[in-house]
Amino acid sequence: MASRVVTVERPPRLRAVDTMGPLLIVRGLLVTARHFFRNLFAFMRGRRTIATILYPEEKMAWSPAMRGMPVLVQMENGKERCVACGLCEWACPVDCITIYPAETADEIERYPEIFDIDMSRCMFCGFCEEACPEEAIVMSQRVAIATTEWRGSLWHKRDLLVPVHELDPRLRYIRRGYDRPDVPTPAQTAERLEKR
Amino acid sequence: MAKITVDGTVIEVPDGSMLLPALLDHGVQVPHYCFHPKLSIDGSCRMCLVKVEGMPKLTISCNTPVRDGMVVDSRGPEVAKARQGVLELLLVNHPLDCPICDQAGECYLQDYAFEYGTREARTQEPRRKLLKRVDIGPRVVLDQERCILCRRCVRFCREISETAELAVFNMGDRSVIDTFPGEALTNDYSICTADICPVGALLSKDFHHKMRVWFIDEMESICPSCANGCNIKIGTARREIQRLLPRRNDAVNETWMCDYGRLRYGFVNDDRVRVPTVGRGTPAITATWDDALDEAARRLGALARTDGRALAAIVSPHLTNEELFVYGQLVAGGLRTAQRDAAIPLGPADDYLIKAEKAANGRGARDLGLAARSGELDLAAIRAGVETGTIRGLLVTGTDVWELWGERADIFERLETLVVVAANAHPLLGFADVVLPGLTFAEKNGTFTNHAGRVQRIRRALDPGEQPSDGDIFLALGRRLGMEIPPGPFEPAAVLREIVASVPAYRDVTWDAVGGLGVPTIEA
Amino acid sequence: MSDGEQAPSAAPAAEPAVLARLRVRFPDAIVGTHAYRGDATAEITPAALLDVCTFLRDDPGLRFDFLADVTAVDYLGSMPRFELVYHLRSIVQGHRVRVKTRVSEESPRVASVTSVWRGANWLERETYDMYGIVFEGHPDLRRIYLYEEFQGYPLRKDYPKEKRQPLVTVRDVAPEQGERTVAREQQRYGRWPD
Amino acid sequence: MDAGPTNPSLTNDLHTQPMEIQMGPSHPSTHGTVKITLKLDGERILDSEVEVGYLHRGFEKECESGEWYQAIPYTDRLNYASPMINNVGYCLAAEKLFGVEAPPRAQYLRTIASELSRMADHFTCIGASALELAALTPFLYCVQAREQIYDLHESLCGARVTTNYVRIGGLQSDLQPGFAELCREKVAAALTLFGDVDELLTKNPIFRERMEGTGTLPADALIAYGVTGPLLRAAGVGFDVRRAEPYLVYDRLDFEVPVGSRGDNYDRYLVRFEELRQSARIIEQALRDLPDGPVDLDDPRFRWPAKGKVFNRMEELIDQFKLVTEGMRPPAGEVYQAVEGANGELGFYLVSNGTGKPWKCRCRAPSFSNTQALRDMIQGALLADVVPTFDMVNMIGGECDR
Repeated sequence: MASRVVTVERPPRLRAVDTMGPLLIVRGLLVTARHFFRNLFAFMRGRRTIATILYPEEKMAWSPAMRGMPVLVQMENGKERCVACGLCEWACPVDCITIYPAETADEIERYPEIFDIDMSRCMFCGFCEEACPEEAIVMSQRVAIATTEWRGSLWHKRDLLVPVHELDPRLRYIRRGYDRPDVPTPAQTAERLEKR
Repeated sequence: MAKITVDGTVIEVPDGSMLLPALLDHGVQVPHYCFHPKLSIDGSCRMCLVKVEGMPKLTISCNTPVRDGMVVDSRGPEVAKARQGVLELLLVNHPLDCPICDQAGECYLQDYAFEYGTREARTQEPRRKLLKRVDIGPRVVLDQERCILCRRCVRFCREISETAELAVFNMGDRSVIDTFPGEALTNDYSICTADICPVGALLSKDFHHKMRVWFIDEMESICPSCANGCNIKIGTARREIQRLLPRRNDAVNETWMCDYGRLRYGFVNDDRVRVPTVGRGTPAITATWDDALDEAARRLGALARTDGRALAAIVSPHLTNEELFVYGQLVAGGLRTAQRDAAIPLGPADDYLIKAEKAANGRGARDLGLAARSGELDLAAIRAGVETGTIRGLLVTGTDVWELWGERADIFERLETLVVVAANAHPLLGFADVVLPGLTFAEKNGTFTNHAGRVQRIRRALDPGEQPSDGDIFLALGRRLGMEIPPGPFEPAAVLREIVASVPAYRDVTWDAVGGLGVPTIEA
Repeated sequence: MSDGEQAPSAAPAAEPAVLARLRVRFPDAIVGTHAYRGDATAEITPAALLDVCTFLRDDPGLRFDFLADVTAVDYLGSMPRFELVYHLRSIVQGHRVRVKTRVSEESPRVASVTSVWRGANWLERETYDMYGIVFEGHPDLRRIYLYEEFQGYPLRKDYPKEKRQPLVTVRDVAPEQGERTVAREQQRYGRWPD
Repeated sequence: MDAGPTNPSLTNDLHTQPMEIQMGPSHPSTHGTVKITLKLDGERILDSEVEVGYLHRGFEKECESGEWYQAIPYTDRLNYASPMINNVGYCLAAEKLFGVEAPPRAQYLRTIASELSRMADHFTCIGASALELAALTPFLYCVQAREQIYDLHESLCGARVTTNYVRIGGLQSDLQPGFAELCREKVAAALTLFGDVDELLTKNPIFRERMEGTGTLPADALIAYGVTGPLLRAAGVGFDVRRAEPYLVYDRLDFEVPVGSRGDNYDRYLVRFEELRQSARIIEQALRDLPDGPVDLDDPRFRWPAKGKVFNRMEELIDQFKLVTEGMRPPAGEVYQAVEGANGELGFYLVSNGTGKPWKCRCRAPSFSNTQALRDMIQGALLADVVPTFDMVNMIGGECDR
């Protein structure tokens, strides 16, 4: 075992000089002044180092992995990709999704007549996206879901549809993991089955 | 009895039976598609392959008779590999339809592929293209791509409904199920083909794209639509009935039910009366339960006090035995009249499951003495009494009397007092002085007695919330009419004990025993 | 990580030393043992709980000085219905054991182990709060999370998830409780002994 | 009336009454919702009662009503300051129950995630305690450092706090390219910021006066109360689940378990401080040793199949449907798995009856036992000692409640 128990070192007891007011102030000010000047010079050179941003004029730069609110993918023909299979509805731990399926005359015969997400319940866990067998519901980078009345937190299908090109970064991100592990060739599969 | 060894354990099975049902009866899981206990043996799916010692190859257990001393291996590596092979072949051409297929979740292809399959697809070739959404009948839709050609539906139409509309056409990998040219799947049991279809090839149009099965809660109950009393499962979700499915009971309905009964559940979901109303005229005035019950008791009580012959009661055969029993007490003790009869709707019948009495509990009403016996006023005589004016008040449960009396408004307008206990909006309610909302079969516990005298349980599948049951209404009316009824709610189990004590034919019935497949009453 | 692939009914021949020791010391109190997935587990009779726990803490070969967790499991439908689960750990010697005992629905009572481990106090209060199991000899058995007026025990399997509780308005102080409050208010304290 | 000096009513009148005051449930220093009822004689605490239970999350009940995988997001919210450790703890317990083990790469990534969360938790704890002792600047630095860690959380799983990262048999997703560099950079930035906090706090006499010698409880009393984590280690007991019962890859890594000598609040602060450095060391080693390979178990009985195959292959599509709707089915049995949470032993006790839903999912929350010892820690102390002691106990309401 490579872990060891080590007693931490305590700084020596306080001496009288340590409690002298001016010294204390200077020492503390040195730290804060360092931060101040570092931020100031960085600002003057155009590279801000302070952590706060000026929301809403500035937006945070999200990672591509960022999970915002779930939205529905809208295909080029304006229709949703969702076929109302109901897996997301079941996978959702907080039951915030409600789907009423219906039949259409299209080639894929089923579509969600009603697709509601109660954003006041949604906890952005992403299980809907993971469960979806059609890549039809994905976590977008939208986070502004505040409303002034509770009805506003119920998002209907028309509010949830987002054109597929706007979701490109997210789709690229989740597609990374699609072929985990690499799709085996038929020969590899045969070998695996033989081993079982 | 023959003794056979299965996976190392010895079991006893009846001589002459086939291996697969024997194994299934002993809880040995053997996957199978084409085998169905109520249909002839087909042997087409090759899913139930087992290894029998002494036989050169694996054999299908559904068509192998048991033999004393047989040694069977139902899950060894050889069997598992054969199953994987069968499943892989079945899935090679199966469309990627799970997301849009109603069967997903109760699909045997999914179940077996998950449990016994290879888990990994290795085909790259395009899938076979066949017809989808074939409209083969008024109540069933066919998807040929999903079909695995087990021919259960074909055998069902030949052997059970004896109409033989379906057949397999073409050969080899072009085989498809279809109806004979010019025919449609129109028999009265057609949705049963969707039930027995192990995949999503045949689907009920009523349930098509309606609800995913994994959201459905099922509750065992009895079909309310005719006197046969088919055993069913009520599937509910989102506080509504989504579908009715037959449940196996060899003494009543094998595993089938008719389309009429299966599709007749909309009255539970729609057009319900939820609040009591008082006064004729539209719209009637909604009232609180207490006010409505007071008003009903006042009106009925006034007539009961002056002249018992001025009152009559019409019994609904949709009530449970327990409700009928307290209703009978109310009529005799509270209304103090002997003028009552059951209003039983009639309809077409066949020689199999469909019975002419289109209500579940007409037999129960007769057994409990609530149908008119000879010498008493029957339904026609009550009608005559109303028309001549001798009968001035009616307590009606159910609304069937409206149709039975020819939908004649003038009869009901004549009445001084009409109190109706009904679950659904109906023209009859327009003539009622007091309407008391009732509950449907899906919202209450109790028992029905079918045409052959079998007492069977219905169970609450939907929660009616605060709404009182019909039994509570009768008890409340009885209390207001001066009957001595101890306080407390209507308890079906306790009432059934009273029935058992007072009706000789029911002496073997207990609440627990009736819970499974029902208990036959004893013929006098 | 998980070396114990044995089923719960593993033969006692393979049982860990802790269980063997318990079996020798309390032959009558042990209802069953298993080491499923490597977790040594002893099921004992409720009457012997306090003795077994004291032994486990004090025995020089075991030294279970640390009570990690007390909880209950509601096996609705089986008899007896509730199972109390104690997870013990020896900080000094580094091993773990799980002690379980069953109590019935009609009399969900068991001896409190607060006298053995002080930390059992809140854990037992929590179990009482969530399952309604009464720990006899507990110094202060009250609800810990929920308010006194709460009806039922929320983690029991027959408590519906969506159940609503009646609203509690003004807390009624029982007369004797009120008197106690008054008495407490009038109580005098001496000065802190500086 | 003869009112002499020995008149008892006069002494009674002159005698002060002990005062009962309530700190919380919304006192600024009680981060997390907790109420401490104090009985005071002047500034001295005669007695106190700690009341938890203001969150009522229904964690166990919710877990029992969902599939096994659906409990994972709920574990995020146990100790919301270190969500990854809860994810890891629950999934390790479930994997133990299922009898499977995640691939090595996932084990290393889980280790990294755990240590990142531990750093975030300690930043929160130290920052908040400085703030509550009226030192605002260290709090800002701590929060800024914590944001660096949250950036890494976001890169790993897409969420900053409600991570939902670990899965039974794997992880939600593999690393994004360039994570190792980002991680080193952000951890270094966080540690730099923390160096400033060190300068401001560790030798600051005001801070030391408040922390030193307060909240002390002997080690055996702490053990009897079930206290674990930095509180116990500050009292000199080298108990750390990572060392006592190594899980993940901790037995393959080189790290120190810091212990204190006196067990006062200052030691607790120092122990947390040192653990931060050790966490950074562990992360560095894990990044160095991180193997290639899959992060998910290739077994469709437990882990949802790869999406690419779900789209165009029948078998995998079926697996996806079965796993989502029926969930993975463990054998019937019970397991207890402990991990070292930021505040001590975080245990999960799972009972399965063989179905897709947990029969019981119990969380042994370190905060709960730690908070229990608070009463003894502040008994007889000054009112002002409550704040640093409570800060160092670091009660997190989310895991304290059920």
